[in-house]
Amino acid sequence: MVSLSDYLILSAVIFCIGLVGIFINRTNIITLLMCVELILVAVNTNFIAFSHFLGNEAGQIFVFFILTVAAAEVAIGLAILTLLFRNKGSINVDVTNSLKG
Amino acid sequence: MMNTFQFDTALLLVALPEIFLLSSIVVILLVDLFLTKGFKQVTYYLTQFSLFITGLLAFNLIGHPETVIFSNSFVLDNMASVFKVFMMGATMVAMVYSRHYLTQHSLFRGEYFVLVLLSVLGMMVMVSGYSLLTLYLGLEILSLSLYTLIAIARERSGAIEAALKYFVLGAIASGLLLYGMSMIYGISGSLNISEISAFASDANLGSRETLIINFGLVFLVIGIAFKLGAVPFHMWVPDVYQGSPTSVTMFLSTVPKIAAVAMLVRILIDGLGAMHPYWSDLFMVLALLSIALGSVVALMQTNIKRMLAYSTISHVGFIMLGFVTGVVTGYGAATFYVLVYVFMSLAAFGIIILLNKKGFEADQISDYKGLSKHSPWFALMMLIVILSMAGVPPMLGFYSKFFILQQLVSAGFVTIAIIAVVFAVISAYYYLQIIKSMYFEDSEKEIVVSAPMDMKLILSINAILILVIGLFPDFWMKLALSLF
Amino acid sequence: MLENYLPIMVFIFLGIAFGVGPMLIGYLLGPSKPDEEKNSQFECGFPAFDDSRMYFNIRYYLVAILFILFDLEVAFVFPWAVVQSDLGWFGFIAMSVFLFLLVVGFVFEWKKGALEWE
Amino acid sequence: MTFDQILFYVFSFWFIASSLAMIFSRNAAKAVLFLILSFFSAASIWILLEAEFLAITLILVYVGAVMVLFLFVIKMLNIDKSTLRAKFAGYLPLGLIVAAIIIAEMTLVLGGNQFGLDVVAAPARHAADYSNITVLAMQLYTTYVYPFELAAVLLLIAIIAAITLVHRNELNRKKQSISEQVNVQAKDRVRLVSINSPNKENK
Repeated sequence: MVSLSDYLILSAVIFCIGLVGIFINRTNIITLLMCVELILVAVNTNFIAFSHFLGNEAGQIFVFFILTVAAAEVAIGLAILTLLFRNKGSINVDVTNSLKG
Repeated sequence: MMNTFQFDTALLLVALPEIFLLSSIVVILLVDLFLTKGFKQVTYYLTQFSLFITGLLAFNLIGHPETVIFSNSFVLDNMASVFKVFMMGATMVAMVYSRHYLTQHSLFRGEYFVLVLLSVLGMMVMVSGYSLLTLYLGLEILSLSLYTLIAIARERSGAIEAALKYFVLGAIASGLLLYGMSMIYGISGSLNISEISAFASDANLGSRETLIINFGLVFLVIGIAFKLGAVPFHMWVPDVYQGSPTSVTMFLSTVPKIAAVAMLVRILIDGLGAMHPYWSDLFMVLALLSIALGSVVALMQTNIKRMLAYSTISHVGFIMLGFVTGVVTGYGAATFYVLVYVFMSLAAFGIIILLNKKGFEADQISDYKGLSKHSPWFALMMLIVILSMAGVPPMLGFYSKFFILQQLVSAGFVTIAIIAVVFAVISAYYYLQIIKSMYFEDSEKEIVVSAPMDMKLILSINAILILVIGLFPDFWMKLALSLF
Repeated sequence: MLENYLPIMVFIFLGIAFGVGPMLIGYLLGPSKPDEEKNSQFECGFPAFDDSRMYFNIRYYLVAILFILFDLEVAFVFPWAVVQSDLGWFGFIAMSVFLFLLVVGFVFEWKKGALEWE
Repeated sequence: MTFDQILFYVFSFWFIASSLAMIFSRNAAKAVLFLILSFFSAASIWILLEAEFLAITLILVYVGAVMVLFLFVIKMLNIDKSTLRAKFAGYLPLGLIVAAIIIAEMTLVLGGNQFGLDVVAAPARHAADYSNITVLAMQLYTTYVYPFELAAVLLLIAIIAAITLVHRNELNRKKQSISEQVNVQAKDRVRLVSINSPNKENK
């Protein structure tokens, strides 16, 4: 049988892949958003695994809401991205710099 | 399948402020759609009216016995009611100031007010959230409205960039927060704050459970620190503050801080209060870093919005120090601090907005040169606000810092208190810079205050109250203490 | 429980076989004698004018976003439809409030002209 | 190895492999396709965990709509070709080292000692007539009615935001006004003018 820890380690690995993706794709906002999606899928897998092994549906309900929120969030994020493109003609922004002092 | 679900409609009265606010949002949204060009001000007055009524309804619920409804996902206690009343008041003041800014920069749109109301609704949900799910949903309602509010100035690429930065870092923070929540859920088996609290404060908690809770706590604390803007998760704060339209900066630097503190209290104190020894160390490091970096980097700023951003970071550090103490009076001091901070910050941004004209943002410190000659009254108001932010004695800002330090010392964190004082003194220097340019430097250009009467009046009251309440801080301190 | 997914697995394998099989047969059995002229692109005798990937107009984006939001709405209605007879009036009212809020959103987008097709 | 385990490892392999391919992909459009593969593997894992409704929602909403929106934006903004990976290589080693350390630590915390089968026993599989969607729905509209309504508020915000940000109220846009077309009458369109032709006399 597959143990709970197998699922949790799988989602931890995916979570870290998402974080690394954010780290190395700092200037490419589209990929950055996809990495955030990856993190959320990892979190969701966590919740579902716990929910399954605890025999309690609260986790699955939470996942349903996370899916909703994340989809709405992406819609707004991409809308902001298109605005940026309209204004600047490119979407090349480093979102993590704070070097301006 | 048997439906054993029971729902008592009478208990809905407890959520009356939220229900009223949501209904008025719907009405305002629809009314604004059918208003013709000349009557757009109606939206503004309706917004103020519904905020006022919501505030009254929330005020009415102060002293109501603690009630939990919606299957343990909504709590009404004194903290929730008092925070809601303060949030309504602060939003009303912020809207008075915003109107001037929006008309000056042709950003006056009905959606602006609707989105502000929606974000206020999200904050109310957070303040009353009693399960991880509702806290998360409230946070997202708040964040999505704020992203949109920043980007509403869609011709300014600075604002769009700020919105995008806020969005991406906010989304990452939510991801981290959720990972922490999933761990807490996984080990305690519940999303509910009271059940998590019962689980965590169980005396027979095994080492396995403690390990997993601590593991989740790290992510929760990082997520909360991100949202509060504490160092080293502060990188969004200066850019967002600078890039956003000033009226949005004012709003997002004030009212959401109350909600963030409420969320912190719900998760880390109501829920995981038993784990205080584990998270307070993390908090202490974050708080000291915030105070240090906020105070030092602010010295180098020439843009006043950016300077206020760093000053916010150091204020956040002080607020977090209040939670490090681990005693109820310390939490009370932190709550008092956040309310005072909101009050001061509103006034500071109010004065920036007051000087705004079409095509003039008044966001450089050099724009304040010679303010005392052109408008002595508002220079005096600014002086009060600045002195209060620096923590000079008779002002409100002094007492908020003083209470935090007092609690720290009595809880035995003397070294921490001394470090905080040192940086507070350093930070006084950059506040003095503004005073110097207002009073002792001359400007080449005339500063004209063109704001409407209501804004001037509210702003003056706001600033004078900082001085007056500072003379009698005990009542407010007692109020803050009574919330825990 | 996983036994219940047997038909789906059979279906997947059949689908793959249908898709890959003919291509494989064509590749293995068909004669293949490529030369330069056969491999060159043609568009009425000219080389291609531009990239075959077209760029969409930004205007359609709003429609795509609104589609997602109403897609999510439907995701909430599905489970309700399964159990609505068990839920009784309470479920009905809960769903009415939910739909009412989205109808308000719909009125908003209609009146704003976001559904206008030029 | 049981059949469950084989499935778990197969899907996990695809999940991890496609996620890695996504973050290292230099082409945004390909990254989206890899992410779709990740979502499919995730959905398969969720089905192993008996969360069928969520698995299908993930496919329908995410693969069916959200990923399409991503592709849409990539096509619209012309960014699938402009690779922005100038600093890519510089960050990579540091990122990988940090990630390896974090994964190792997380594996220690989440490993068999805390969540192994002997600590958390695997629950019995549900019977064939178990309906995941019914179980969730019975809770979603009763116990979780408050979050459910909040979700409606969230969708409302998203609608308002999308229109506020993207929609342009161009005054001079050419649009069809059907009522105007229907109400039109001959006298609005045709004007009969008598013209004295100067050429008449020369005929």
